Amino acid sequence: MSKRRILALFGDFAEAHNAIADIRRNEVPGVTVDDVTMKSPIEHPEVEEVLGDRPVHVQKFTFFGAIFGVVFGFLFLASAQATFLVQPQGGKAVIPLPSNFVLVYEMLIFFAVWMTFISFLFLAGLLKKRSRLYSENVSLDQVGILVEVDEQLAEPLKGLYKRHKVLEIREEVMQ
Amino acid sequence: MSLDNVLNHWADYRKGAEEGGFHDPKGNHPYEHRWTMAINLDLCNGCNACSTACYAENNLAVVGKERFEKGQAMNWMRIERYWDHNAQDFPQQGASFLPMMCQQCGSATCEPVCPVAATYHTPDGLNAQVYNRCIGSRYCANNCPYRVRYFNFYSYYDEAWPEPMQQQLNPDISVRDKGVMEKCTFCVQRIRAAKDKAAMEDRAVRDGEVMPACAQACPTSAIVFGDTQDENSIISRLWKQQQVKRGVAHQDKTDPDLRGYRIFEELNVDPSVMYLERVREEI
Amino acid sequence: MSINRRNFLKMMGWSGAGAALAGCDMPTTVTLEEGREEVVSYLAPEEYVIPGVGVWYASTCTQCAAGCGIHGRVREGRVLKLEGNPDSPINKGKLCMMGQAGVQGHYNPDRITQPMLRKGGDLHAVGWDEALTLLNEKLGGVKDDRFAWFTGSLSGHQRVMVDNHLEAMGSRHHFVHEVVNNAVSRRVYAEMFADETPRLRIDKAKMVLSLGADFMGVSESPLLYSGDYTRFRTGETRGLLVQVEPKMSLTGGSADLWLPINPGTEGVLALGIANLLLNKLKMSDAGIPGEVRRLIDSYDVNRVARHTGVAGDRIQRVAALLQERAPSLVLVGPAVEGHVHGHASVAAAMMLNHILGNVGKTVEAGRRLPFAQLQAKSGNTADLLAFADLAARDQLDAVIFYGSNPAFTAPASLGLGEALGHIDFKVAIAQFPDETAMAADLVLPVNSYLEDWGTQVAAYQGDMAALQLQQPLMEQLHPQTRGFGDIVLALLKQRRSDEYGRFEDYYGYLRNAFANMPAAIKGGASDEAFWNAALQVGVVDVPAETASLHSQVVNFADPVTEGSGSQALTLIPSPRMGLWDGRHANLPWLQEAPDQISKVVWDAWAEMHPETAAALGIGQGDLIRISSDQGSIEVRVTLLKGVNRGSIAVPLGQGHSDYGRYAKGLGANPLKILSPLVEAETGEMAMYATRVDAKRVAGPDQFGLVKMGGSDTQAGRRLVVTVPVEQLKRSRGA
Amino acid sequence: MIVNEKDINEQIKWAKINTDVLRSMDNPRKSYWVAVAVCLAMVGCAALAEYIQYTTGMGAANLNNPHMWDMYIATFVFWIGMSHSGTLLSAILHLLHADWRKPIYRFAEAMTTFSLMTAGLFPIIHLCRVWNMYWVLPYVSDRGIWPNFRSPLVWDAFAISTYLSASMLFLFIGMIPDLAICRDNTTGWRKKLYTVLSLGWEGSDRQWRNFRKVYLLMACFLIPLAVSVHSIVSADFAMSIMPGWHVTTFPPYFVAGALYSGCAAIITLFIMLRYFFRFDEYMTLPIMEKVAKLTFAIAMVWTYLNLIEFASVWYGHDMYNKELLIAKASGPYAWVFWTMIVCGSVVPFALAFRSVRRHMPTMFVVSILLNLGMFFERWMIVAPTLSLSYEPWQWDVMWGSIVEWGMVFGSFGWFGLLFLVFVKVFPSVSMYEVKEMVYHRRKSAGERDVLRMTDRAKSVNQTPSVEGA
Repeated sequence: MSKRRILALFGDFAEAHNAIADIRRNEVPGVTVDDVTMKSPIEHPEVEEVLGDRPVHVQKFTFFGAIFGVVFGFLFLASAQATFLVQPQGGKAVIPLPSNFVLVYEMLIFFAVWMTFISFLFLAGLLKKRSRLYSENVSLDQVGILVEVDEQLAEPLKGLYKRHKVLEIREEVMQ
Repeated sequence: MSLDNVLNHWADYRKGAEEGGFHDPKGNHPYEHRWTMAINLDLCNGCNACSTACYAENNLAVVGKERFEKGQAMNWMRIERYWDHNAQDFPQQGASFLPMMCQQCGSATCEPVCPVAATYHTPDGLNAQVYNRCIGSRYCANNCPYRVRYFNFYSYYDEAWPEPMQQQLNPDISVRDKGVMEKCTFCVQRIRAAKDKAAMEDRAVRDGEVMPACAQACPTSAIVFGDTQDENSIISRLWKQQQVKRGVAHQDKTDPDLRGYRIFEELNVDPSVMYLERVREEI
Repeated sequence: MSINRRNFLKMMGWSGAGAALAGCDMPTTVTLEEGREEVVSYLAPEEYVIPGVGVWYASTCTQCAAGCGIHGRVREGRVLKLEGNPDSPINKGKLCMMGQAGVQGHYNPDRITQPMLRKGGDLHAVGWDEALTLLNEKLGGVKDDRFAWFTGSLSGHQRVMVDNHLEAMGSRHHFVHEVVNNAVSRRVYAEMFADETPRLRIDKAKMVLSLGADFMGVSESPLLYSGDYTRFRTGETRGLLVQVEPKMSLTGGSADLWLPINPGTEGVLALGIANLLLNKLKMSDAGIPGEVRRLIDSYDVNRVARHTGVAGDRIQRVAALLQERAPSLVLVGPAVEGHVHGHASVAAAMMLNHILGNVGKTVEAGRRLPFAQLQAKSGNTADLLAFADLAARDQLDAVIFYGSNPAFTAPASLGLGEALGHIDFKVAIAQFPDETAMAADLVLPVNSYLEDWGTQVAAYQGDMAALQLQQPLMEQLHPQTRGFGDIVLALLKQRRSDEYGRFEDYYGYLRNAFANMPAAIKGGASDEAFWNAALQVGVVDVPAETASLHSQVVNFADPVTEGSGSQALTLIPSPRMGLWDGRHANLPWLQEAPDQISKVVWDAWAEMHPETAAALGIGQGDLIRISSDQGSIEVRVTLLKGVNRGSIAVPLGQGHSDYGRYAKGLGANPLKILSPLVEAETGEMAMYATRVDAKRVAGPDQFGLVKMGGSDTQAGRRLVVTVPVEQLKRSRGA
Repeated sequence: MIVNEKDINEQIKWAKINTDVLRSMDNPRKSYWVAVAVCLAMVGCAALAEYIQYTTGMGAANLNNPHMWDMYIATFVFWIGMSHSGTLLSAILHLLHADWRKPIYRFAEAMTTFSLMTAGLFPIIHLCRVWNMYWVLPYVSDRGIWPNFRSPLVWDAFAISTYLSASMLFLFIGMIPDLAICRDNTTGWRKKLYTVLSLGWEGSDRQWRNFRKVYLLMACFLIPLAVSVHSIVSADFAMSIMPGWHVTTFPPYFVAGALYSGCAAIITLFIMLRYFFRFDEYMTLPIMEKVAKLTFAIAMVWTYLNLIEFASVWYGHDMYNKELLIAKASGPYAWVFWTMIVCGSVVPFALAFRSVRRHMPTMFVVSILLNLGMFFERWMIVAPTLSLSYEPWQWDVMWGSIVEWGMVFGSFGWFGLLFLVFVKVFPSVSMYEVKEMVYHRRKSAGERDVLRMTDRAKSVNQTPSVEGA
């Protein structure tokens, strides 16, 4: 049986908040809050809370990047200096720690920052085509709630939205 | 080999001159030679022979009046002339002449700052300057307390040696192009020649076998040059006799009357040139 | 692993493909063609220095008349570097800046490479045949005394050739001209010591009183004296040098006591010291003629102090020291000779040596070659005057100039330029287009001394009498130039083919001359061996003959000066080690080497005492006009305390109107404005007697006066530390 | 007047925010093209100068033996310094939750990036063998040759490249939501461009959550980075043994100076944008006041560090340093030195006056003066030490040639050019953050009505439009 994806746009952030809260309270049986994706023009943590605890993992990659920067940085510098036979010490391989600290510090930040960025691209689900249900208003001043439900659940859901002064509802049928 | 080096040397910090500079505890890296110089300021009469000999030996460019005025002259060996002694109203004791060239410091300030290691410490204890490696950041010259590094602010090879003057150029060393730092090398090409000769004859380099152009020309023999690794060389005897030690920031002599001293040694750069104080008789 | 060549290559090998590649761009030394290299080195400069095998040839330096022995490093057929010849008794392996710069004269871009003939006003290149035929026919038409040679100092077989040519021409006129000379002193030496060139043993003296004698700079043998000076300073008791002169010379810079003195009063000072020695310090006046004794007595300290401007107590101290530090030595320099009464002043000074009993101790008999004809003919200025006079009176038809540049050195007062006009045929045997050559009718390009054969005999021999060989260090640089000997030989062949026809060239002539040397000199060696030895060593030790010195004081005039003219200052045209009398102004190394005392470079300048300058409203770097009764020059001023207050010093050497790219149009030539004063006894030019005025013309300008050095004081740094001699004595003990 | 006015009109409609900012980006006026032309001309000067220098050598810049460095390094330090303000505003204030930064941090960050791109040119220009520049980078070479990792110049290379990439990323990430807005409101090539750049942002909660964390992390890294960068730049001098360079307080001194000149530059650009783009509603006087106060505080820190440096030199009684200090104040460079003191330490007191802070023309002049002072400060750091060092024989005073100054002059054109391009291609005010600002402010003000951000009142029982099927 076919599924339906429904995008409801709210002008009033509180109503949107309540609507999600209702879904959370399972007022429409079968639709759980985990199916809900909220789209909004700004970041407002306190509104998102209602979606429940959705973890973020970027920092792990950042941490990895930083560690990599330190380890790789030091090994790279050390081996470079050790093989650099004509160091300003005249043929003696020397690994001057003080300057390595400085350089390793920079490399730490360098790799950490890049890892953060790259991981962000994937974890935030960027670099993808937008769903056809996307509405410009979301980038302007409206909050959108996107849910994917079975055919028969669509109506009750819309009813719920209407109770919360929904501005506009878009939906698409999925095979 | 890289790994080998890392494992063997990763703990070798930069050795200060006080530890023998280039030397390390394992004794892996003793200096092969330690070329040093002594200049007796009581004999120097500032006649410029050394400086001109240096021009002849080392392919130094003549820059001309305007560039000389701008301070772009290339005199590796320059004779400084100072007037002040006991504030006489006329220079009662003559002039104070100071032949100043690269002091080949044991812990040279120019070396660590070069971004590409174009200047480094050779196993002979010299500050080598690698013209080809130099990219012209000029940091070394900024960090030289003696201001004895000279930069090729222009290309001179066509202006300074008009046909047929370029035939005089010394083929043992290059003519530096613009953008390269250069300085006194203690006539490294002569050192090289002597070492090769010695190697061919399978013997050590003899004292006095190497003689830089300035020392060879000096009409009053004010400049003595030699290898202090060689215990019996004139130069090492001279340093010992003057009780001047390497690798210290100030000398404590049992005999304070000895005239040997090193310029700016309090900066702990450990120069390889010892000057003997100028003597004057008060009458 | 330490980094020597082996390890280095090992490392290369280890770095795999790199090494293979490295093979093709292994760093190489510079090639002359491009003059630089492009490859990236292995950061080990020594590693790619592949010294070529240089060959060293002995020869003799002719940059000044001292005749130092040189070794030329020759590689790939080119002479690269000159060093002193350790076997030379004069410079003993050392070489001064002028000697070093010899190669630049040889490779100079402005050399004359073609015979040139004056056709319709200006010079045009001609072939040698044309030149020589013309020369011969011109000389053919000249009657005996109307022909003359005009040369610089000349010695050895070149001199013999010239003399023979004069003889062949039946002329007596050989003018030998040098601006830097000691003709007056030679006269006095001859009179008082019976030896024109006594060996003055600075090294044996415990104290040297130098009256303007720049013996380490501009003197008859700078390097010989420099060697002496080293021993003088480093001997058992460090010698004491007192320098008295109107302008600090190179030697003055090393004095223990430097005293400025009013120009021309050195003789007075000498008399004053004599007075003290005889009357106060009770030294014997044996051998001093009565008049002289009276003259001495008339100069008490106060009078002397008034004349000389040297403080009385100073004079007394110096006198006392002279007595105490025996043996001492009193020297004189051109500044003493170059006055109307120069002879008297020099005599007075030499008298001190007599009184102090230095003769025989520090004044030794000079060594001389047994062959009079090889002796050096030392130049002077009297010959210049005589020549100018003859020329002006139209007494000369043909003159050959060589090794001297009268057109540059002659004062304007001589009117030489106009006088030369009277000479129908002027031949210049020249290496460079100097002023004289440019004024000549025929210019013959001569080899540089590094590509020519010859023998040199130093006028002032060292510890042995040496005949020094001058040999070509390389092939001729320019095909069209010829050796001086060859040119004269060609002339002689015309006149005395019977005698000289057999010599193919000057080389042949020299070989023959050496072959004919007495066995005593050859030491039993075969001609071949003897010649080769000479070539190898460059010096032939000839058993010397020495005059037997006697020490007698001759009568001399009262050397007191009366300031002549209204002018305020005395002009000191000071020659300098470097450009000398101007003959080296075309050598860039010497132009770029700053003056040893004033540190001014690339220009002529005037040195004034700050107070004198201030009084005239003149400041550092100002452009001033210096005018004598003979004209004026404009130079920039540098203030210097090493100048007597009443004097203004202008170095010689600059102010060339020709002489190639490096010399032309730089500075001014003080010789031009000299007053026509003549030394009374010898007829030499009184070069140091001209009175001048100085007037400010313009203020400083950036490229006006180029002076080296950002600070004249050490600003509290411990750069040059001066210690009292007592400390030296103490440390000697240790 | 003690009225606590609002940083921004909280009742502003979000649609208006979008339109205002988007308006600033399209169809440039004539004045814009004039500005671009001027900047191009300046860059042209620099290009010409570089050509001359490249062909003749560093002598063209009048550099000489004691003065191996001069304006190039001074200007380099100047631009590096200017780059610190962006980081300061966005990162530090972000962590401090100072939301008044939101309307103005975007162009500040852009300034950071562009002044870095300008600064980066100078080490290259000042190399005489530019073509071998890459030898400073640690690349693997068959000859076993590496850069000298002990040289502060190599540290510079590391630090600047890190800082440049980090600040660019920071700028870009912060811009993504706005790029999405642009995407939704433009057509043609802009639409294509923004579609690519916005990386398919659709404001879903997942994106926002990651975004928030990433932005925080970046901020945390950028602050120490910025500090380290300028400390390392100061190491170029502090690591040497030259009097006047070998100074322990240099790292903080440089950082303070950097923030100082950065803030001054922000004020300048603030005023220009406010004027040209009529951003009065976003770049408001209260915000300007806050920036001005910040600047004043930093100016005082800088002055203090200056003074303790002088003091330590004076009482430390090291001959070389002392004579250098005296020479700075009395020697040929005196006029530069005193201009620096006046502009850097005296002029900022003007910022203490409310009337000054609120009078844009005056503020403009003041900000220019401050930057002049900071430029001279860099000059005074580099030149006198070289003129007057240990070796008296080599003492010399040198004034740069037209070539050198042409290059310095051109660098401003280059910076201006980059900035001009930026303001027309990217939103120079952060739209979404201004929205957040007003949203949160009104919320915290406790209005019930707060949460209605749209003015479109639509009937509820209207039949919804249905797509798909």
